[in-house]
Amino acid sequence: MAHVWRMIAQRLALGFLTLFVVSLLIFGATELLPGDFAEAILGQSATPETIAAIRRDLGLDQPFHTRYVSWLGGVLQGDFGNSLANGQPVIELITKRLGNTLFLALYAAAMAVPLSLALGILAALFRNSIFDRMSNALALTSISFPEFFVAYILILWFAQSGMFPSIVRLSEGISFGETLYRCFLPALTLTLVVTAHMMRMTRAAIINLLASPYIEMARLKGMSPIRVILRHALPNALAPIINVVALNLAYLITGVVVVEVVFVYPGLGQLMVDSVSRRDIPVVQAVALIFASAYVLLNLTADVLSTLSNPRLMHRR
Amino acid sequence: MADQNNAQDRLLTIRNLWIEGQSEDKWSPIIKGVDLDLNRGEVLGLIGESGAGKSTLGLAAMGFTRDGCRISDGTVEFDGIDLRNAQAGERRALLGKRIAYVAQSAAASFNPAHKLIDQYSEAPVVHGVMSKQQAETDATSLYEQMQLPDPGQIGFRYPHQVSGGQLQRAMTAMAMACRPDLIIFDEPTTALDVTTQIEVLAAIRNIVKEFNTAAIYITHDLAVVAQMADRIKVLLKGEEVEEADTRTMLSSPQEDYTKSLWAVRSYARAEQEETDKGTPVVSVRNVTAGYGDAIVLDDVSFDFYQGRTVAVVGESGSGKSTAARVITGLLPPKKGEVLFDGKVMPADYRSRDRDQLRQVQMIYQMADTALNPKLRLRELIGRPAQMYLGLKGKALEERVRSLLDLIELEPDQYIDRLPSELSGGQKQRIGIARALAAEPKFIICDEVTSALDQLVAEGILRLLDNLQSEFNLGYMFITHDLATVRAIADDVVVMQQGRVVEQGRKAAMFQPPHHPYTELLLSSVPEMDPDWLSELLKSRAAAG
Amino acid sequence: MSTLISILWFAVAVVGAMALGWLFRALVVAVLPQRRAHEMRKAPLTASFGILVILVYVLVAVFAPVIAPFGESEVVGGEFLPWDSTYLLGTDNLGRDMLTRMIYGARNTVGIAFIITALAFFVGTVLGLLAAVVGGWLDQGLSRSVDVLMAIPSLIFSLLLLTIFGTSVLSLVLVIATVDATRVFRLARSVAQGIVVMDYIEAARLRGEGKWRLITREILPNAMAPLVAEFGLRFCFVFLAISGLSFLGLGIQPPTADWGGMVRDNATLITFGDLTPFLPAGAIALLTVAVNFVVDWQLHKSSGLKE
Amino acid sequence: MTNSINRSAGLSRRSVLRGATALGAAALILPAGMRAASAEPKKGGILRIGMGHGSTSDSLDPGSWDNAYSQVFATSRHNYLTEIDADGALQPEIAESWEASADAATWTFKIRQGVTFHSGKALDAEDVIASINYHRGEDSKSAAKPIVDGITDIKSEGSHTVVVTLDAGNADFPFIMSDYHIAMLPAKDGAIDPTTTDGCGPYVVDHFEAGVEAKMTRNPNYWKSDRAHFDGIELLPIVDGAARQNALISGQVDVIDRVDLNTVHLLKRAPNINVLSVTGSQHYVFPMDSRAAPFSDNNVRMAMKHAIDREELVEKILNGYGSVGNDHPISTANRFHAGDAIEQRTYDADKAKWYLKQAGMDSIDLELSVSDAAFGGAVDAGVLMSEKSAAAGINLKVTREPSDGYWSNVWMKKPFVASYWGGRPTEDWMFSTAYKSGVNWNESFWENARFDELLAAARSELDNDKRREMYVEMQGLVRDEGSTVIPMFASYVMAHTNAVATPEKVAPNWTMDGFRIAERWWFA
Repeated sequence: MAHVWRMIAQRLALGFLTLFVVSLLIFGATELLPGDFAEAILGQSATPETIAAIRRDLGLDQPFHTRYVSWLGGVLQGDFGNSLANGQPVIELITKRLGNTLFLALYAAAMAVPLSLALGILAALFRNSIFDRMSNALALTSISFPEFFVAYILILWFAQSGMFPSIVRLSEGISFGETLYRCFLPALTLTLVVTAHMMRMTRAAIINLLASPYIEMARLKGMSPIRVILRHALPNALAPIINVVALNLAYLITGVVVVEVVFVYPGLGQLMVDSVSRRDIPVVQAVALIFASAYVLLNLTADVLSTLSNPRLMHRR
Repeated sequence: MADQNNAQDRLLTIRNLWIEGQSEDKWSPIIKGVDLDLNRGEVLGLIGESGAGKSTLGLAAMGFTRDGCRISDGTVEFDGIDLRNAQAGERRALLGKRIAYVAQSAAASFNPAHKLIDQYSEAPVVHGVMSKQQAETDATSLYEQMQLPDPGQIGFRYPHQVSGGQLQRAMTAMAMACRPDLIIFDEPTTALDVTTQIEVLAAIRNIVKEFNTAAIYITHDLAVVAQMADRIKVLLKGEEVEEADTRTMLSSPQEDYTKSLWAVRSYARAEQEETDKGTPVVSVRNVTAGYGDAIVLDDVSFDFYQGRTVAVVGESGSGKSTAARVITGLLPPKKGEVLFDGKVMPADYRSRDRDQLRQVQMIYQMADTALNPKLRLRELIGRPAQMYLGLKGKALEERVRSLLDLIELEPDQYIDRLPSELSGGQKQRIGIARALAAEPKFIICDEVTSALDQLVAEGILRLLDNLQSEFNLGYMFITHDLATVRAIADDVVVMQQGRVVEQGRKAAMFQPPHHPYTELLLSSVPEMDPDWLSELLKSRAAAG
Repeated sequence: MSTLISILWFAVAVVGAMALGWLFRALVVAVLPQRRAHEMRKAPLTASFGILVILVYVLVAVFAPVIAPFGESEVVGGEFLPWDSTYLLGTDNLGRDMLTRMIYGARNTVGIAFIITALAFFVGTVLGLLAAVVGGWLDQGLSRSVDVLMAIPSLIFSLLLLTIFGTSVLSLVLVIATVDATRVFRLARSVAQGIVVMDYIEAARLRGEGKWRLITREILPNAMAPLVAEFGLRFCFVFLAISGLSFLGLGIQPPTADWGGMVRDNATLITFGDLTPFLPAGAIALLTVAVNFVVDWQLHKSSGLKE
Repeated sequence: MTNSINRSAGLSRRSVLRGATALGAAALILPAGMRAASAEPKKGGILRIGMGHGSTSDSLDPGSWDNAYSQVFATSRHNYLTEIDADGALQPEIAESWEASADAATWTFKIRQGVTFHSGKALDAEDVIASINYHRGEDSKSAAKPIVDGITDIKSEGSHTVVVTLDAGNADFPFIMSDYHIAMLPAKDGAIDPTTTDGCGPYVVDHFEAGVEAKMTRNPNYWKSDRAHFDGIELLPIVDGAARQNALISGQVDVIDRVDLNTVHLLKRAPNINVLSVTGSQHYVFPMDSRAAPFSDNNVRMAMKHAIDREELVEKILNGYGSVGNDHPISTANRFHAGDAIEQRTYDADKAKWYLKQAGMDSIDLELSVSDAAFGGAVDAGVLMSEKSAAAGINLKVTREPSDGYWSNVWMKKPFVASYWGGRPTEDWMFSTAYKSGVNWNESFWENARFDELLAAARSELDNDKRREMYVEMQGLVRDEGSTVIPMFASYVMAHTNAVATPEKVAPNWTMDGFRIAERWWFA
């Protein structure tokens, strides 16, 4: 296990480096965007005096590096600053939305991961059959439809009849079951969007192994096809599957802006896009860091799980 | 030996079996009308070159064909059950329970994801023979019988934590788990070192005897089959050549093909006169090398001369290949140096000039991985000539053609082929041609024949021999096979655990007294005598 | 009942597609010289259908001005006209002929997507292979940079870059290609790492071959299979990226017909059960499926798995 | 999404800027099939409003209300000194009455007695002064700063009288005081707290989360007894057009604004849904930079004006929800609209060609920079214009600019762009905002001595006939010599379920009944 801990430590250190560079990049990019918060908030109604007043008030008149360093200084002390737009602490703004985003991501993952694993395994089991080709074609079709389009189709089918709500309103104090019900359509949309990728990888990873001598051995031991796949192929195909699942989970957390817009879901993506257009840099930075951390952590988790799933790496000679 | 005609003891009957394989989109026969009978408790040796259909036949005895193959005619009857027409479920109920299989490479055939004991108990539990608990207890006793170290614990290791020889024994134990009536052994010792091979052979022989299990033992090594089988069947290109009981077959083979197989072992080239050897073309001087902190080569020195072959012998892990990597510059040594024509060569190949790179060439063990599968022979062979000798256009084409002539491949037919369109022996010849194309003085041959059938290997050895005389080449010949050493070497270096334990002229090496390790190596080479293994085990037991 | 009818139509479509594939294969086998025809005869129906579809798309794209009944952005009638004999697929919200837009869309969307994917693969593959071959600091540097780029959600990243650099086709191509190249880099690098340990690479190194030749002649041909497979999916993701950016108002410039943008422009119609947006979306989906059918076939061929 | 957000933000920024005091004296057009809503208002029910605006960065600060969501939300919880009614007439609200000095430079407002804030605090002159002062001064960060800049002094006379002194006479000052920024907030120590939700308006805020929802209940102490009929309001930002429509169709909201014009004909077919459209002074324009070639030549401008099919734009971009423009910014709702006195300009490729020839050209390549940030459908409008102008030898290349940053980087920077105006209730106001030489928002940089002369004269002219003459001449000048293409006037299009009842007249000055839906509408 020691080497696993060492790997985790190493990767975390690298992760922090990545986060630092990401923050610098995002800060620089928002700097390059035309206009700043003062101009964005005032539009053309801005008189030079009001712009100057806002800039002075928020310290936007400081040079780039000064603002970055002071922002970084704050972050290192756990202070992400206040939103330029409404003055609230960034942490407060983000906490609830992060929860919502994670909830939706987990909800979608809870449907998508078992579904895509099952479909991938079945497709591998009945490879080249009608089932395999059809599920493959359907999966490809579903990923080639843009997310908002998938969402609209689901709304047409499930929301207009009143079966499920077309916009998500998460009020205080509603039950968990009610929350699941209200979030069903966005979660289903995301499920459709990510399932195909995971399913194809699962299928490919398993089929990739089927020519191995140990699979032939298992068959020669009289094991049934399903047992051959589940017990003999799957454990060895875990690493690539875990990786693609992690990648898709990262996507579910960071890439769902469009779904959030269509279902009016109060998540981080919407906050990020709004803040970019307002040049609300502290919020942009914080959300970007959350996204980047999610990516780094999920990658790390995937690597750790791959390692744990591989006896060669876990049990050295 | 069992009576062949005693129908009550008959376990397996194969009649007029035809198996077809799919290549491109055509079906072509692999097994052509073979009959096979096997009685309870009997061991049948199946022998032939690769491509003869040994494995296909062995698997067919289980009613199993690999993907892309199909049984097109004939019957396979196991203990009264028609395996060819049996339902999949019915056949599965037999596999692993009454018919078991031991594969060539245990390392590849054990599932890397599960512990040995779990894989052992899988068949008994799934087939309902015994509970998991019972299976684990049973495994311990079988492991013990297979003389595995620490039989109580070894099952709880993963395959990669166990050595190749031990794995092969564990696999045999796994095959025995349900006490099957029939085991198919598919070249179970081919991938092992000679010294390890002995132990595995002995273990297999014991256990088969103990449980009176019938077996089909597939191999290309005559000496091995001589130790294991009651009867031997010789296959050639999917057809039976002849079949007889072991002693008869060994002493008086009837068919020309069988005789030629038997004759391979007799090849040995003429002993070269020890002339004035002059400056060594390559010298290894006091080299210590290794990876990271591990020392793989420990203060090693030896010389190579033009026109002579030095065989470097030892088991895997003895440092043979590491020495080759030091010479080529892939692994700069920690201490010591490599001289070429008396001058020190840069330790790292990246610092060597083009001529230094050209003079030392290498031929690899696995031609499959040594030839870029996407390049045609024209480029594979032509590239060194183009690079080093600056040949272009017509001249280059001429050169490639003459090289193909040299390695006895028809240029018109082969020049535009891909490696995948060649047989194993032909691939190895391409490796040789590629080395020759650089017009080197010195070639490293790293186990160049160990992946080949004996007849093919012999052809390669003869070719290398001829080329050496023609171009006055110096060879470093790395091998673990003493028969090959006997065939081709002028001088021998014996290595063990990174040190040279003995070196000298071949004639001297094969004469006692030996270094004990050399003795062990020499005595472990199987001989064609059916009693050899028993004698050897007896004498070793007596000695120690 | 309507479900039954949908299933029936789906079955008819599948059977029709397979029949087309079969016809096409028979035709190609008859027309091509022996050696090529041999390859084709072995192609599964799905693959031959895929090739047919791709071929049709390419032809449509190349001959768009000849085939299209009207000009690309020509306003020919009222908005949202139904399908009739003049406007085979009706008209769009500005009264432009839908069929014409679809045909030109093939040219623009497929063309741009192809350029983007090709560029991403060129850059990603070269850098990925270089990282694997050279190793050391170069590898570390490139890999860490890619990590950083991948840690920023691609949609947000594209949004930032496109806002900074403007939405010309050139910057669209460059930005999406950059984002995509990071994914290709990772794949190419990991594939190449499996190849650089092969003996023939060692042999080439010992021969003194330069890096460029190592990459182009020795490694690349052997890394093609997984890269081609990825190409199939990436190609599809580029369509999605373009249409996602259209959602943000940053896609391909009007009045250029582009399927992603057409889906976006007409998407709201779907909520009224109007099937118009299915035309461009279906065109994208069909091409994706076709490309991946062919890719699957190629992969299967190179995997050597015989089933 | 960004574009929609920006579209809204863009619209609102512009409103902040130029439409800030756009008080519509515009006509209400009831679409065909609309029943006359006449039933007596009933109390009760919770109105759920789906707005096509609203973002997570919305704030409570009155200086930053820049989109319709913030504006409707503000109007639902606050009152103003004055109110514009559905007919465009000025009505008292917190100011009971007002009077001006002779030079119209000093205004005295009588503050209504007995008005209390939600917190219970009674409203007096101090609150009014603090609320106005918040937008004034050197350090003001308010978007409304330009419109209160003319105030030189503001003071109370007693607890319920406020006296405002201006730097120059302005007869429209009470109009300005109805601007949505200048809400009456409670003062503490002479200053308002810009983060409070406390107001004296019809609804009390229970819960507000920016970009998610606002929930309000009726202010039990509201001083207007005949207003605020709902028990509560739920205000939801639903920026995606399709999502908004679906929410309405599936009954998750009762009213939506910004109906997608592409599909409005389909929405109309839905049972229980009424589409409501009001046309006012909102118009879409394409200013050309008159300072530089080729637009410095009026022939080129005239060629462009003739090369546009206005009917088609109204038909296809507005889906009929609007009316054609005649290249001047005065709407039919204005008092001195030229009417038949000036011929309606129509698409005429030959005439355009003729003008081009006058300019010495057979054809011309122009670039039009557009974005849906200018107005929804601007990109499509550009495409349509480009299609039609080709016949006149004008090759119009339409460039879609990023929505983000459109107003800072494209508008008044590129030579030919798309833009929009909320309109002004008076001709003088409109002209002097955007067409007078050298003013800040003269987006085409057009200068015309005669026009400036007329503008000054008309302001002081008392004879209505003469004024009409002058304003008609000015409309003609802008139409024939001006540098702005004004092809269409756009309606505000909303939709609601049958359960919702509206007053007979819905105000056209802003969307959602002049932002006052919460206090003016009721459940049938």
